[in-house]
Amino acid sequence: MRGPTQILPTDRADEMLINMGPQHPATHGVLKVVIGLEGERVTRAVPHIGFLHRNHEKIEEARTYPQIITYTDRMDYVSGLQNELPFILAVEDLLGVEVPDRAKYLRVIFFELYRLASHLVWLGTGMLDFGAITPFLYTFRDRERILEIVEKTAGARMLPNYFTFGGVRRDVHPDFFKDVADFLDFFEKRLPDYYALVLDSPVFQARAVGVGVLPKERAIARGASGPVLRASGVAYDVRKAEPYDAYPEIEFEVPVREEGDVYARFWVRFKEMEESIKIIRQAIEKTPKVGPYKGKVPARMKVKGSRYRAVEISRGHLGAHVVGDGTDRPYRIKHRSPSFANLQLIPDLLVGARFADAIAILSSLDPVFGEVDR
Amino acid sequence: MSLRFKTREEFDEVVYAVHPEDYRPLLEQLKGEGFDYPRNLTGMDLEYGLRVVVHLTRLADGAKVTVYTDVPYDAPELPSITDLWPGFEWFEREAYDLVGVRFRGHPDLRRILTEDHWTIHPLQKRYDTGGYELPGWQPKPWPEVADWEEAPEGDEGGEA
Amino acid sequence: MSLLAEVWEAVRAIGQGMAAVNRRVGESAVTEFYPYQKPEIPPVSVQFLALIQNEDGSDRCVSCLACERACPSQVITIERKRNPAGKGFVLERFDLDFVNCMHCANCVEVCPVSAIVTVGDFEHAVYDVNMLKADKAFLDEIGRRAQVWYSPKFGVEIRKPDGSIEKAPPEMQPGGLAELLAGEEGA
Amino acid sequence: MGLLGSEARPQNIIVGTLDDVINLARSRSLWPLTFGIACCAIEMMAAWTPKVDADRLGMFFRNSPRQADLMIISGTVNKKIASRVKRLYEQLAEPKWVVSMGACANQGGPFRQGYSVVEGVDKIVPVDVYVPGCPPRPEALLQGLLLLRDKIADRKLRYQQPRVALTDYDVFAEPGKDGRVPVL
Repeated sequence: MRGPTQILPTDRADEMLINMGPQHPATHGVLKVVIGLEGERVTRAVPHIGFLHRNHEKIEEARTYPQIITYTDRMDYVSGLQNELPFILAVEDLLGVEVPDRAKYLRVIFFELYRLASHLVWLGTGMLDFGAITPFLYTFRDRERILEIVEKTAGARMLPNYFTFGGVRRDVHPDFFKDVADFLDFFEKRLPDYYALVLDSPVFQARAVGVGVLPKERAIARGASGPVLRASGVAYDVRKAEPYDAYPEIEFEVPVREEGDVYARFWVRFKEMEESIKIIRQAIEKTPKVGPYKGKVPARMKVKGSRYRAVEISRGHLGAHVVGDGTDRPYRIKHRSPSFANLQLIPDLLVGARFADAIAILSSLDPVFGEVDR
Repeated sequence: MSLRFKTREEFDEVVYAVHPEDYRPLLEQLKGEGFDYPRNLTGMDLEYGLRVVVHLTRLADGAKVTVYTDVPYDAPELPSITDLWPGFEWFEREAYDLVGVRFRGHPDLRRILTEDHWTIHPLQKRYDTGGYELPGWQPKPWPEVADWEEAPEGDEGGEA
Repeated sequence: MSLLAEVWEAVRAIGQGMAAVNRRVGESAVTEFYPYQKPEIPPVSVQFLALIQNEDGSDRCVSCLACERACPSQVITIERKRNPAGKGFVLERFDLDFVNCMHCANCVEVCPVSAIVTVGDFEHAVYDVNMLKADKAFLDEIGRRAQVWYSPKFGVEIRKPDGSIEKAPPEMQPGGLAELLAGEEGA
Repeated sequence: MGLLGSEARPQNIIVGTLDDVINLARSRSLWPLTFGIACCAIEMMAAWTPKVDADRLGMFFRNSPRQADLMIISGTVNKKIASRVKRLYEQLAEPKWVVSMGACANQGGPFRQGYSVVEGVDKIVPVDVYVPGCPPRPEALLQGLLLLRDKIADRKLRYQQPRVALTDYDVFAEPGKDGRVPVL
């Protein structure tokens, strides 16, 4: 079964094949791309994934519903907590569970804190690919503060298993709201530095503007989502399109840019960080300081029916398709991961680009392999 | 010829249960109705056959549809829809790899997550979690399908 | 673009970056000198699990098997037998395969008597992986060493210097905010 | 030991001391390979950032296995990447050490019952230090690295292990063909 994108031994004298990955510092994990080069130009690019395939979907069929939440955490491990939500929302829909208001706002705060943390990791490691080390040191230092706040309440730094059916698992630490507000003030002062170091830097712009252009129609057809889609001029954000939790009551904008190049994707993520700050501020203001944090959930969960729910995580449209057969274990769970769809764009974006730009394009897609391979 | 399918409302989306022969014509029709964004494609094993579930949305107004169809074990073939939504290319490869549905006309139907030389489709129910065949596993009989042309009514969707 | 303009652009770019970096020169250092300076671990943080005993040295655990059933990674093994005198069960074996534990604290969440708790004891790297297979004596020892721990039923608890166990003040409790706010209003 | 080793000269104190010095030097300049696999990789990177800063222990990431002498297996090793892990280990410069970080690398962790996961990286390469956690916090990784330093510096525990751990089944084969009897 030989298809057009399958790699063949090269029969052309002027073409060279390069294996990038799975061990490569610029692939952000265990991606392998076979790149054909003609001088500096990429003639073909074939991505190979599956080096982190951990049989999430099979093993989750053998686990009860509360147990599965811990597994979903491990998909997009950079924005750990966010992955729990689509699965929880789907099961809540099937069971008809009501979520108290306070829990909805707490979920939004944590969700956006992890978006900040994830974008900081992306910014640091992405700039490493561009050859800049300073942003990496700065962003991880700021991320550390987010994780400290999260750990105080949720009990773990990266994969806290904090959301649960009907709300969140435990009440927040008394200092939580003050800590988050302090962090936002601190982070707002940091953002201009990142703008100066990255987005406004002529050195960065010289490498990013006009590189890896993704047309709007192609982005939609390929099922791209998140900042990659929005940088191509499509204002599709699951938080607006199918709102969940407390997002309907919160005002925020969806940053969109028309160019569709690497610079636009960086720009969108920068603006998303600013929007996240706004969202968290509003959520803190609106959260009831005291009240229930968890709704009533049946003690033995017997889920019947099928439901697909999606949320907008840092990388885009993350969905969970839960099929229950009336027992306490799901019949089938399918996780629709944003990076999986985004990585299909590799041949579209890389072919015709220069080899040095391939690294920049890959870092602007920002894949996380726990979620690509599952 | 009219298409053989049943529809029902489920939460905020319309669910189509479609005859496998009309799977592609129905999706072509939906594409014509403006469902442009590929949300998800799930392959699953029902212990009597394989099912493919397609989730689509229309970016303009946020309308959502779900389409599913069942194929038997001995002929797990469906026409590919990658030319309608190129975003399903890897999703179909994944469904082939993990569940074993073969998509006719797919440009590049190779294994994607497991290694190329593997022969099992590990998400089928005949295998245990570790990928070993369960002793004594037998497929269930194909369920009686009511007449396709009948008026839309809610059948049990998504369960075995 | 003329050469002069290009040179000016490069100088400006470098200057901009240097300025951004220089703004942080006066900031205090954040580095903790790990082996000499331990990180502050919040009480709810899941670093290790421990079995807590009552002040009189008896087990809190009633061997109800709730944690064994709740564990997603299936690392807890409990063996029990009927109590010959009276009702209930007697714990015979409590093994926790800490190698494969995924630190989700589901076991802590479901424990009806707060016997298994989370502690902030994270230094457990070993040369031999089998040393991480903890048995009851090991988990008890961790529990005896713990000064502060958390379980959802009793909240954060503190071991006082005289060995008595006491609930921590609301400033340390998750959900202590309600109590604190009520106290303010009352005052 | 080529400089001092001789048939005529008895094993004397000088050789031992030189050994100590060499071991000390080796233990203080461990250069790990940049090879992140899964969740633990993010915490591994965090260990080299300002808050924890493993740089002050003389450890610097190298991108090429030829320049590195330490491999931190930070994440789940599945059957597809197992052969690459083994190859990378073989490419490391001697003397070389392996730190297994997190539950998945130690023994498969929560995914160990799955069809595609290798139950512990020690089925493929010899492991010197196991760091438990899911994922371990950066300080926990640092404690593991300090433990490895002690192991290197201690002459009696000097690195002597088989290159490839022996298993009773084929780690790289697909389920059903690896010669293992399933436990049902």
